[in-house]
Amino acid sequence: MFKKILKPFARFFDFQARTHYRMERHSMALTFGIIAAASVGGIVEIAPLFTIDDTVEADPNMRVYTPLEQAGRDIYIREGCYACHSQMIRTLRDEVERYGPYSLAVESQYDHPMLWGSKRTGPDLARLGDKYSDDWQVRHLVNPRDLVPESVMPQYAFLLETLLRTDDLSDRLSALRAVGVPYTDEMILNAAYDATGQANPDGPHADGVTERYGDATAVRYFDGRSDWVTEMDALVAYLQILGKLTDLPEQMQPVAEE
Amino acid sequence: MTILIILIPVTLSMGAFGLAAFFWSLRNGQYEDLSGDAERILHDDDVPLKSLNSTSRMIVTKETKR
Amino acid sequence: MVFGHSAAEERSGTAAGSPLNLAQSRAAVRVDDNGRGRCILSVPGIKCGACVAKVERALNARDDVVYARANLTLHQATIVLEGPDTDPMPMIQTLAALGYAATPVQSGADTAPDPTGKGLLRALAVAGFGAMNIMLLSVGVWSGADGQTRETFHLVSALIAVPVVLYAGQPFFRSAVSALRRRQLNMDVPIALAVALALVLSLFETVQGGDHVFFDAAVTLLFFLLTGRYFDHLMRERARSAVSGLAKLSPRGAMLRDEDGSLTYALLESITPGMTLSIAPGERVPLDLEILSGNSDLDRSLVTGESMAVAIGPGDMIEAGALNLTGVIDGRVLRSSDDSFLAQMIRMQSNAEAGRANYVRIADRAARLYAPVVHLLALITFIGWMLVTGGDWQTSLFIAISVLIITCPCALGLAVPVAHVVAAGRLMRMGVLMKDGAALERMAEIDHVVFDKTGTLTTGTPRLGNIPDDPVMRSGAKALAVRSGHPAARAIASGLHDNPSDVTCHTEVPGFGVEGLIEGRRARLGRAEWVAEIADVAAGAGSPAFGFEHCPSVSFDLAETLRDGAIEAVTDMKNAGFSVALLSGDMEDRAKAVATALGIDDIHYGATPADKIDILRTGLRGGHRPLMVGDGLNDAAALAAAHVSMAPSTASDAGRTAADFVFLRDTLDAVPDTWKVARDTARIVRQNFALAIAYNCIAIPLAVAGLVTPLIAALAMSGSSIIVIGNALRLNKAGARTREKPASHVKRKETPA
Amino acid sequence: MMSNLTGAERTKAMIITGFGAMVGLLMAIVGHDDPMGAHGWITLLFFGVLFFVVGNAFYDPEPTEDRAALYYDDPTKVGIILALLWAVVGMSMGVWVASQLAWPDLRFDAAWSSFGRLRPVHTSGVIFGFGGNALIATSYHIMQRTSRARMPDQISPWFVLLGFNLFCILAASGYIMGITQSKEYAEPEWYADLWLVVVWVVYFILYMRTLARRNEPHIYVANWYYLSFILVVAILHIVNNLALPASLTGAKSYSLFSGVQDAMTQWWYGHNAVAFFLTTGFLGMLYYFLPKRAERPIYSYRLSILSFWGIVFFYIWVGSHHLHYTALPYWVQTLGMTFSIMLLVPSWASAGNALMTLNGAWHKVRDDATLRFMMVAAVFYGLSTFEGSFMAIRPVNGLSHYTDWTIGHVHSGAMGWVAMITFGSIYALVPVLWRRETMYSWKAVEWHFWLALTGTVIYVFAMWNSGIIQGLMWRTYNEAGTLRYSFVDSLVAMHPYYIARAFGGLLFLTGACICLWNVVMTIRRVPLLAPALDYPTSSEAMEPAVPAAE
Repeated sequence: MFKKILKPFARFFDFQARTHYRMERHSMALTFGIIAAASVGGIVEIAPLFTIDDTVEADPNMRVYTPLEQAGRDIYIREGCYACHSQMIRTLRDEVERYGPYSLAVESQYDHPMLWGSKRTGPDLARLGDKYSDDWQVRHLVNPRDLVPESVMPQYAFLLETLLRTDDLSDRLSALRAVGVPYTDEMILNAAYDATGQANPDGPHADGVTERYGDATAVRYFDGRSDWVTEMDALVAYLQILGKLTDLPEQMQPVAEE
Repeated sequence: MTILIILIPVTLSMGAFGLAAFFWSLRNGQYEDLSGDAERILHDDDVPLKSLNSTSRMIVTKETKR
Repeated sequence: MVFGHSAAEERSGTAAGSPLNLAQSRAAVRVDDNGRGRCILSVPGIKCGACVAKVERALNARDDVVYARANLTLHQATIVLEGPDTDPMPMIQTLAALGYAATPVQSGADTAPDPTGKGLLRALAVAGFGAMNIMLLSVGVWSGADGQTRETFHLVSALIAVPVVLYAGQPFFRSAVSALRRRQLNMDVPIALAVALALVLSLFETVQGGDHVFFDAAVTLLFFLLTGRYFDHLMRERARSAVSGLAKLSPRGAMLRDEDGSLTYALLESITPGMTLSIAPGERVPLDLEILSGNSDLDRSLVTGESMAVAIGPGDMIEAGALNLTGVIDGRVLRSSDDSFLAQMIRMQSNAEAGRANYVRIADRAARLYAPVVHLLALITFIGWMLVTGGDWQTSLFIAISVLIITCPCALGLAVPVAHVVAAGRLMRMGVLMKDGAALERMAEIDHVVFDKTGTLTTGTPRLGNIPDDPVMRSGAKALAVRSGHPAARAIASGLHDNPSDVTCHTEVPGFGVEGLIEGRRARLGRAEWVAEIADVAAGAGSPAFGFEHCPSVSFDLAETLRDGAIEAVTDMKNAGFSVALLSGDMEDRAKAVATALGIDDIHYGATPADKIDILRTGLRGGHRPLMVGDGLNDAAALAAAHVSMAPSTASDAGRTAADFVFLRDTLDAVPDTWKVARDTARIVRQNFALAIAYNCIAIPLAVAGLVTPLIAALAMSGSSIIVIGNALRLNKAGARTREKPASHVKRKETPA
Repeated sequence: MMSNLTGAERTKAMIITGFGAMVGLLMAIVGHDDPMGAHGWITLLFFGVLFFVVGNAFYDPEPTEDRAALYYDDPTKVGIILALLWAVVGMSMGVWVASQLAWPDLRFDAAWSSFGRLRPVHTSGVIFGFGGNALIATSYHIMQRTSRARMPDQISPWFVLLGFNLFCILAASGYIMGITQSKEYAEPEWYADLWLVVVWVVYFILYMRTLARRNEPHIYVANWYYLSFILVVAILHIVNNLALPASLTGAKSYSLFSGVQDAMTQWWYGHNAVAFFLTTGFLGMLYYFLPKRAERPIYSYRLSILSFWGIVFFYIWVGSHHLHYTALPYWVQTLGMTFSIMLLVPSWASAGNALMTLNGAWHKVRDDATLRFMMVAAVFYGLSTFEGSFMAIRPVNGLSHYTDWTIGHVHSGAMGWVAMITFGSIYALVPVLWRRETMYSWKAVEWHFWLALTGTVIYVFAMWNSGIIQGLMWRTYNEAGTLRYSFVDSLVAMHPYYIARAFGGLLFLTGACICLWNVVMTIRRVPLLAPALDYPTSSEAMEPAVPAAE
């Protein structure tokens, strides 16, 4: 009975055995067949399916960094702050209670690269924005131990004396746009002005900042000095915007795990 | 996770490359005399073997392959 | 002459200068594509890395060697020679000078590495790759990837799984199809069915965007089962190569004497009846011959089991397989190699083996019961769910397939081979090689042990039974004895501990003995009749005798030596409740003497090979399952006919090939040890079946109830596989309890000079 | 060293170094108002010096004897010295930054000396400078020996070795100047990354060419490990460093990936770098030098091959265990966790295999500090892979992540495994390489061993303690149900451990300095080994584990 049922298949198996034998002799061909099946399949078939990114929450109100903030972020990167400070509040109860609502993927959507960090020698900074005054931030950066005697953070007094370089900000913004941050032509064109304007509320370029980046954008003498736009301005501006690019986390009030 | 578009194929092709390397090594007779191969490094003179043209070496390899 | 060497080494030792081996070695050189010669030498002495280095260094240092490489696993050296005509003989001499006996290996079937193993390994690698990557994606899906990510992952899994299953599943599909064609069920049928259905259903689900796919389960299942199959194969292959390695030293050609008296080498296949062969001392007789000229002594122990050498002369008929000991003989070929005594024995053996081929391995026996039950269950589940859900064939099929997958016989496919591999490893460490897993299963079932006598219970080399009182006679006899290679002379030489007298002008008369001048007096050691020509030999005195000219002679009594551990082995087996029998082709008194020494009551003596088979068959028909332990060519058929068989490594080629187990150590306690391992293994296998049944009792109701998701199926499957493997590995630990003796074949017995 | 190069090769070397110097000058000019300009000058200086060195010896006598009769060991020798120099630099930086955490004023108030800038100098200096040079040097040695063939040419080994060191110099000097991508263990900027790609491709080709020339049909397992290291590191490096420079005249670039995608890529890179830089390469070292030194073959050669394929297949997606409880999708975290646990199997197979190789040679381990380095390395490999799998479990990671426990884990791997096996290999290699009878001082090796072991143990225990205390303090609640400790409280509690850590590191650094001194003295003072046999043999096989004279 079996024989009858299998008869049509027997021929198939014979054929298969024969071709396979040939394949066997060219097993490199077989290997490449598998590679092709696996990787071509991977590339061709997956790509169109990922048009919707289901992991990053959508937030149309998410704003980009202003040139001054981006410059501050670059200084944060330059000084290697990521080595001691994380910017990622985990979904654990104690972290939420200590630092605020846990971090959402959308919040670092425009972070090239992300600065989630891997070590907390100092506290997490994901929700640092507006937690302390500009003045506190500046004094803390100049000498952390003036404000927190136990601190082991390095002093960054030289930032207050170093002028912020603004001439390359247009390049930086356009590079960022190329990798996916939605800066407009106008923003890129006026990057240098906006940087000085944001740190100089009484200067000629202050209005442009709120025009392009929204009325809520903080325009202040971040470093307390009105004469120069220093790297301290940029860094403090960045620190004060941390966690403030979107209010989605506060709206969602995520509940942490135990 | 858009990044998977890149990482999955990269990872898969790395794995497939490994598989290909394994197949090659199998065909090449790499696993014919494992105990001898483990011992061999212990007894080498610290000079290269007299230079052979690759054909004669291939003969020995091929022979184990068949 | 060095005493005490194994026959193999002795042959290659004498090989160095013999013309026969020169031609033989020439014939072993093959021309490669580059016009160079390539030659493979079997060098049993390569046993460590230092040997490898020494051999390679010595060979590579020669100008006529292009490249040499030693293989430690196969105990071979491959040499690429300068030209096709380069004589490999100097290489053999080079190696001999280093202390390595080497013989050429005819390149051919026995050197081909095993393609099945490579195929399995490839399938295993593909399945491993697929399982790894699909598992990766599946873990993603199980731990919450949903929506399009999940669909994509399913798609990628499908793209990997389909080629992987088609490629790696073939061993099972083929086996299942061929079983079905024979209208049988083996364990590959449910496996093939489960894998194929799981793949098809998963593809269907993927296309439909469904929640559950079984790609991971299908591929992982293949991976596990292939592991089992590969192990099984590896074990068999290892034993095969070890046995064939042992067999590699037997002659494949012989020296033809042409009409003009010159000698040429010819392969056995090309020799026809009527041709004349010349056999040098130390050579094995390759074909059945009628002796034309020359006298010699012949060791026929491999043929008849008779340990004493016999004298032969012109007109005698001799059988292939006998060992020529003392003189050069020329003989006319009686039968071609296909019809020789050797060939007849081998045919008899393969006929005897046919009975054993019907043995069904335990896993397949289980599968015969298991497969219909599982298939029926799946069918019932399908029908049941069709009724319950009112015709939702998709859900019903899904559940039916989960039943198939979760009941897939991992325990059969993986646990049994793993147990056997572990057991084989343990046996290997004890110096016992095993042919395949089936042998181990059969070994566990024995109820009866049959021993051959010569070469099995006894060592086959005689021992001196009496020592003459007269020191002059002792010294004289020893002096002549050391000058002969005859087994009796060796026994006398090693049995006498006096300093040999000085001998001048000694000659060995093939078939008779040794003669020489001791302190100016003529003396003879040899056959009593021959010694009587010069000395006064008492009437009826046995051989061999020794005597000075015109003086009274002494005769020596040669007794057989029991193999080490023979008494313990027999006692152990008796204590284990087995009846023990002795089955010998030898004379009654000798058989009885040995049986009495060992306490064996059941004695069959004077048995021809056919008698031996008959005795065993009668036992088998009576429902007995005898273990046969034997070594000679005359035992080969009996070894094949018995339920399971063992042979010492010193056995004839045919004996080693016919036996299920070959023990490399000299002591006979390998027999009870092997049986104990087999018994332990059988116990572990039974436990694994019990575990598998217990697991199925829990899993099947869940599967039938439709509660099994792919995650649970994969976990349960892997879990059960790991548990049974773990259980099988206990066998290794259990091994610590029994004595594990290293194979003593490495160090040969001391060589009294 | 130049005496091994022919005239044609010297010309080739001058062309390459000359071209490099030109590129350096170009970078210096276009980047004159950017830190990149400084890197241009460094490149110019680097190639200029080499150009001068080659040019100076241009007319020296050319090699006369048959070079092919010997292995090409000059680059290996230089590589070993460079590795040790980087060890001293990298570990000094480590001790310094560790001290800064205990005594923050030790930074001396300069911009370049802050913890954030020096830490990558330490990590890159040790991982790439010390580890990378050691890997390149030993790979040259091993690939030639196991292939029984000389390297195919004289230029590319130098190109790889010196090119890699230029990359290290650019990296370290860049961090001090503030040139960094802020991607952990991948901090160097785009031009340095591009340069490394070039170097690495040449390295891969060199390795393949040597293997293709091999006079030994079998490819020893160490080569597989090294090859996977070279190949996978190339892929990881390229994918993770995909970035767009803000301008071609400046150092700054922006990663192609952002946020959660970047985090995934970064740790896909990060953990695979652990696998293929800090594991497989060093396993290659272990699988050659351990059996060599113990004079016993690997316990199970089959297992070493099997665990190779296991590691290759298992390590792939382990990286996401660095991102537990973060914004990374939950299932990706679980994936990372699952595979991290499964990874334990091939890892322990390797560690067990190494230790079983020593089983039966324990007397040698007792007498020979070199072998002891290797044994301790295998033990720490086993320990830290177990710890790694354990820490990848989500709840455990909840406690350990962001704390010093991670640092302790990394250092038990880096000091206990990577550095120990490297030092062991160096001590085994140096006498062979320079054909000396023994090391200059066996007592110094002994001292180094105990300093290194003590240092590691102090360091690791300090970090385990501080990490667990930190993690527990952060999540301790008082009766009122509010957090009990402020962040600063936990920082204060760390102080004694930070001092202990710096001390442990100092011991380890001292050991490394002793090693450098011992190697230099071996080269300068120990007499050449007279070849006693008619063929040169590996000297170490003849050498007693501890010379009787000591």
